[in-house]
Amino acid sequence: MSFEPKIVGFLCNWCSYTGADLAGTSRMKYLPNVRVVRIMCSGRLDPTFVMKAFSQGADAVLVAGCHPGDCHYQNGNMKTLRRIPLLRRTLAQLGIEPERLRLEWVSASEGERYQSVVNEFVEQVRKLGPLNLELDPSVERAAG
Amino acid sequence: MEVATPFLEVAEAIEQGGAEDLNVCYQCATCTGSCPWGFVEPLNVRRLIHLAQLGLEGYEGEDIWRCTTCNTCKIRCPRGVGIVDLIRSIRMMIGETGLIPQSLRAALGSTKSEGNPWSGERKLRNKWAADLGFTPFDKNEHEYLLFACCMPSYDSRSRKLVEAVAKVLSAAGIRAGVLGSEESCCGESIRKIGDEGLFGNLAEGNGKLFAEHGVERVLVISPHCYHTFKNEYPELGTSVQVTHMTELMASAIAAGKLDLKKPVDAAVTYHDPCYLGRHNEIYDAPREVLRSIPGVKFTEMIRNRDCSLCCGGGGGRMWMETKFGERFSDLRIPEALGVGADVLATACPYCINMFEDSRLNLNKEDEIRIKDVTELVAEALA
Amino acid sequence: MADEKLRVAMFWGAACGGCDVALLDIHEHILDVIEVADIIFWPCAMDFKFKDVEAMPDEHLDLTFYNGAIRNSENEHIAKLLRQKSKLMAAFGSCSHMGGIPGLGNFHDRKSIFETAYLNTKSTHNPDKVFPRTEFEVPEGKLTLPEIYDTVKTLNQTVPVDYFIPGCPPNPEQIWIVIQAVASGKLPPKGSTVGASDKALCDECPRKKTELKFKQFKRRHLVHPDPEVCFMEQGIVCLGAATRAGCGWRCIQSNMPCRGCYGPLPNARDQGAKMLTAIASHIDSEDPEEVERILDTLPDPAGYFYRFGLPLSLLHRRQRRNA
Amino acid sequence: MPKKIGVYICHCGSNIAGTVDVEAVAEFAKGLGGVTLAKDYKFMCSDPGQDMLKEDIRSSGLDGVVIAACSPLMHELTFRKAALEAGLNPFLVQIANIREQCSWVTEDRALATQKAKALVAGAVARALSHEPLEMRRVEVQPSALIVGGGIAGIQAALDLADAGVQVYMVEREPTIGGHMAMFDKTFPTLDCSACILTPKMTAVGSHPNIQLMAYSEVEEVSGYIGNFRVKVRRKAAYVDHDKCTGCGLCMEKCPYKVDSEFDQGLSKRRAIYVPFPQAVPNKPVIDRDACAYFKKGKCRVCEKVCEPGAIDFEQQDSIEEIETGAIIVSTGFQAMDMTAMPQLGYGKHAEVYSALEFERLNNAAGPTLGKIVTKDGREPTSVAILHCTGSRDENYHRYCSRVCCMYALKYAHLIKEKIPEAAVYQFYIDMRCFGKGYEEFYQRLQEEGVRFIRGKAAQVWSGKEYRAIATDDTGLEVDDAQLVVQAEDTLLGKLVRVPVDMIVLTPAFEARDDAEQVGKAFLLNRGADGFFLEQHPKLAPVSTTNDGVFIAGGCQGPKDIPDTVAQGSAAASKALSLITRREIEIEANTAYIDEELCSGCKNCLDICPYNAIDFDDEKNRAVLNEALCKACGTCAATCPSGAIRARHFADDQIFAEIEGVMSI
Repeated sequence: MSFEPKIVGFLCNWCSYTGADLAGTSRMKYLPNVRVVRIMCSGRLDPTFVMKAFSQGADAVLVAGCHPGDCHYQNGNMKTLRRIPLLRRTLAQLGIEPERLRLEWVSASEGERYQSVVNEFVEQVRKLGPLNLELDPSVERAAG
Repeated sequence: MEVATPFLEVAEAIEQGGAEDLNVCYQCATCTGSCPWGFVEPLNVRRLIHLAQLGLEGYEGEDIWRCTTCNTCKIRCPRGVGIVDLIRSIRMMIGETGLIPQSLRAALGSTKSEGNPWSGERKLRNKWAADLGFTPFDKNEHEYLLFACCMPSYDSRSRKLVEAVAKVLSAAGIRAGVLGSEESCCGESIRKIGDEGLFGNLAEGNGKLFAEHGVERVLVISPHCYHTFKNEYPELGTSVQVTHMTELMASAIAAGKLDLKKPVDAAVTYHDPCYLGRHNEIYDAPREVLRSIPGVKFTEMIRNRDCSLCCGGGGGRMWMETKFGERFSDLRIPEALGVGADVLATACPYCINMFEDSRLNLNKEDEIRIKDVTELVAEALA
Repeated sequence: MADEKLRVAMFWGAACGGCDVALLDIHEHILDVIEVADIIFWPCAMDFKFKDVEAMPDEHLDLTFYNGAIRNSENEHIAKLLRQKSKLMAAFGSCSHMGGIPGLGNFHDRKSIFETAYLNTKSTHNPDKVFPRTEFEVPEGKLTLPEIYDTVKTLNQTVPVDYFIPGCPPNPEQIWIVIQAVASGKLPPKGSTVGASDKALCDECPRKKTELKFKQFKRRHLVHPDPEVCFMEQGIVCLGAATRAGCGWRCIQSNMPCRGCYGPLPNARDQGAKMLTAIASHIDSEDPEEVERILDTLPDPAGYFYRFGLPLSLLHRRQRRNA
Repeated sequence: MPKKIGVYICHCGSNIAGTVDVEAVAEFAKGLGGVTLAKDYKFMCSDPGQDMLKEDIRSSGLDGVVIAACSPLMHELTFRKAALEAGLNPFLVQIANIREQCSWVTEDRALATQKAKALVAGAVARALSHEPLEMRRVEVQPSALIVGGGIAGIQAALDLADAGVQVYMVEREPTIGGHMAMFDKTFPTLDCSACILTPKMTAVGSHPNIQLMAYSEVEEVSGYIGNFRVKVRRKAAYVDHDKCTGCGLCMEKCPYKVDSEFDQGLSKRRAIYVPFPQAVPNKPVIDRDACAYFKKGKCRVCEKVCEPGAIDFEQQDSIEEIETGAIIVSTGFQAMDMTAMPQLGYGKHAEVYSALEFERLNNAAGPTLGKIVTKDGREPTSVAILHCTGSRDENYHRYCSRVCCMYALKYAHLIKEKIPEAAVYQFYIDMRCFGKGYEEFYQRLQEEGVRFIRGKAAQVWSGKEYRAIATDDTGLEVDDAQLVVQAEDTLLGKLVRVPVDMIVLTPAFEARDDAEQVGKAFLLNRGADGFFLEQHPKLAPVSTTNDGVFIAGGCQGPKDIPDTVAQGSAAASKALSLITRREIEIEANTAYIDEELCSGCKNCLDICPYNAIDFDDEKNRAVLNEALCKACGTCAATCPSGAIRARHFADDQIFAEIEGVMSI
């Protein structure tokens, strides 16, 4: 059986989540590997969430927000635009290929784009292979 | 009236042959109305598309072979249908049944055996290069590989063009090398004729050659080579940076590397080759070059830039006989004369060939000269 | 009366010894400690044997201060043993709290560390490529060494910990406060962090802050920072905003930026990620290419963000899948 | 006490159940920690579905609910309301979107079911970490701002003002009226545009409840639903409109002329001008770029002739601040620039007109006083009207501009009415006459003798050009003044060339060039076509994702006058329904700064796009102004110490959801 990546998707409520909904109302088919966590703005994307998703076994993380200039909250997406590159650099040092974290701009009217972003990303991650996180689950314990 | 029944298997085969967007055509007929055949023997492009949508026959006649792939219909199509790809796909299907016009069969045969559609011997390919001082391509020495089209090897008019190229490159201090006779036709027209297999072989062979020699940047004189290297070879795994001679000259002039001192006193008009203009949107570079030649009085023809009239030589038409009076190049000469030009400049060996023929046929040898932009630049070099 | 005195242990795992020194840095208060507590086990300061501990009944010790990370099998064995023998277990210092400096080993693994230490450093002469082994036969018998692990763990990742005392090392004043609390029985609920503030270091830092914008990052050793102005505003990465206060801002006073030894704040699961976001959010550009150029001036970001806390972080270590 | 979560898997008829094994998902949910009951049901949003939910909340004492159904953007409010009615805090409801993002987009039943389970697990984990939140109540300012004074804005303004609402109307141009003021007749009834529009314009100008701010632009918008604060730039007119009597003497005497924008450049206006005689307000403004005094420092003729002394060259732009409860954006559209299609010869041949030019040419108050004549004064004997120029075209605009077919018919009628012997050709692809009385109008024009050629016009040449290039001999003779249109008549399968004296193009309706900027100011999303995006294409056509801001008319997409007016009224009614509530509830998921944890690091200060975070220097703490917070959560994602909590999207809640969705 081919490797089915598990991907966590953080979608902003106003553009990307709505765009993903539009893909649905338009009955566009795409691969089911992305599990979406809705956030109000891509600016809400705390890098901790990405670390958390990887630590829970995600093979990749998709972050999608409004196009630059179209942010429902004026410029929240610009904060994400700045955070993702540093996060990717940090992840690379932690042995996680930067390609496993993808930032895309998907507007509310781009159902088709969401479809192709998901399909492409899943295939890309499939090529990268499973992350096989090296993490002893027994060590996760409340820490001070 | 005939009775027709749709035959969707055929429609699907055409779609799969490269006309994926066939079905979005809404039959507005912008294509028919834009087709250069309009002033000769109108070609009903719209009808061809609709026949294809329903998989109906109707391609037995000559119509499907008349298209010059000039791309006018394609760039105006409101639904963005890849009409040229559609024509190619239909031709491919017909080709499989062997119903290719005789003259094209000769071109394909020659290309298969000798690597060029001109029935010329392979060993003669690029023989001109040494005479003009070009050395075999060496990636450490040369900035560009000069890929000069098949024509200069087998056609005396085109030979003059490469002489001009040699002069201009040397004046600009640009180092270009050539490949030998193992190089083959770029295959652009072959693909348009519908021989996808042969095209694939040519592209693969040239691609391998490029790779072996470490070619990264290719300089071309033919817009047809330009088009296929830039837009079709990458799909087949060969990615090189392609520069057309007019682009190279425009930037060399802008950088002050070409000293155009000698006036060329002529009223010049410029014919946009389809594959440089409409297919690749290079409209300004050749005009910038012409405007910087001292003495040149530049005028536009009525049909210019993306409205330019095709010379009639694309899409395999180079090797097909077109009746006298039906040749687009025959229409173009009077148009150039009509705007007072005594030089019709262009930037494509096919166009030059077509126009030179028309000039003779129309008995206009004394009234107009046909020049490649490069040749005019060479003239202006002291 | 001896029986009423607290029975206390102090042990060092993968540590530098600084924590043990810090305990002594409470100076004359050590005498007060003796008043209320018997130090039953403190290998750094007094002579004890593991077997003495093994012989104790369970929960014989009232409190164990464990400093140092879990780096090898001995660290782990003693941690488990002491846990069994102690009523309360406190992680003492950054290493046991979150991995500390030994935790940087999680950017590597045993093999690469050994190769660096025993083979590749310029000062090493080891033509026979001899590496430490857990067992070695000599005529006198079998010699053993603890097994070094690939991954460094925190104490809490090894045994349940009741209290966390952060710091590299913990501030002696804070240590004294903790000891007083233990002595008086006024300890907060188990699981708490003690001897540190719930606010970030900025709360105590007196430097001036006006506006934060990064056009370029600067490395501390290449500049002379203005001692009055926030390091971050001078382009120097300072982890103070993502790090608990309680250290007495010793580094800041020496004109050195905070490096994060007091660990994450109560609501921050991953100290490095939190610092990352605060820094990145203030990069002064909205052009992706310029952002990359600015980030080029910040070498080794993970090293900054996880200098002390990689084992405690969400990802624990560098993933070696593609190593 | 452990939480009790109820999980409901909606079939949505076959929309979900057709692809997702809903029973299996319900069974799976039963096994999740914290889940007290899990059910699947045909239609959760139906009354019986909601009743079941309410009953369960009451009888089982649920303290959290997960509805696995359609998108939360669809029915989250429905289920929150139901929960509230059953006594459960609405924020304890979590939606798992297993329709739009699962059943509708996944073909394989097993994979869809698997994904649905993951999403439900995420929702359950999240519901377990939810905390009750209180909705905030805010007062609504009893006023409305209307941006753009075309027919949409005019209609909305009058509806609202008649209902007693204080209306502010901001119009960029010196007059209201918009595009409709340029038209002569309106299809299909052919009533005179000015006759039906002018009274409404006057009513706006004189209504006691409307403050008209013409020659003004919105500079900045802040605040939130019910309480917007808007800065309006009143552009300097260099005429004191309080003193001006509107006598018009200044315009008569002004010696400088420039092209009239209103007449599409077909006539001239003065440097001091009103765009057209029925303008509202009917007070002139000075065009700085055309005025000799501003350019060269000399002239001041207008000042000399103005008896009331209203001319004021020293006037400056001023900023006025408005507080308003609702905003209606009705900024209109623009017509595409036809020089983009060089094959049609617009801008090159004098007798190729854009639609708006033809409207003016044909208008009784226009440059030719309604005479349809060529630029050199001839009455055309033949006119071609080319449809779909720039519309339905991948190269320009994919959409249909919706009105061109109809006004093209109207033009044909007007030409026939004025020049009965003229031949009128319509080059069309499809005739789209969908409105009331439209198809009948089409038939009427056929009866009037208009010729329909089914084929898009591909090329236009001047007679001179044609003679130079037409090398075939079709017997067609054209003179210099004529134009030739070439198209295929697809019904004949023949190429046709038609010589005409005049050509009218139908430029696509476009989003205005400044739509991006306006969208940003009012926080409106735009569709792929560039027009402002409504909240829902069917059920919320004038609402937007920015609560309290509504859209109407051409700024939302191409539409005709009846639809535009209907939207104007619809937007007014939405605004009115908001304003008359006087007080509204707004989302409670704002950020919260824990003073006990904030260290005063100041990282959050410049992060908030709404300046909702202030700094208390005395306490050395960041302080949140909840009224300004719009809950984006960007501050929480920036705070390095975790002191800012994004309510309802807090770290622990998102963590729980991540753990949930990754659990299988």
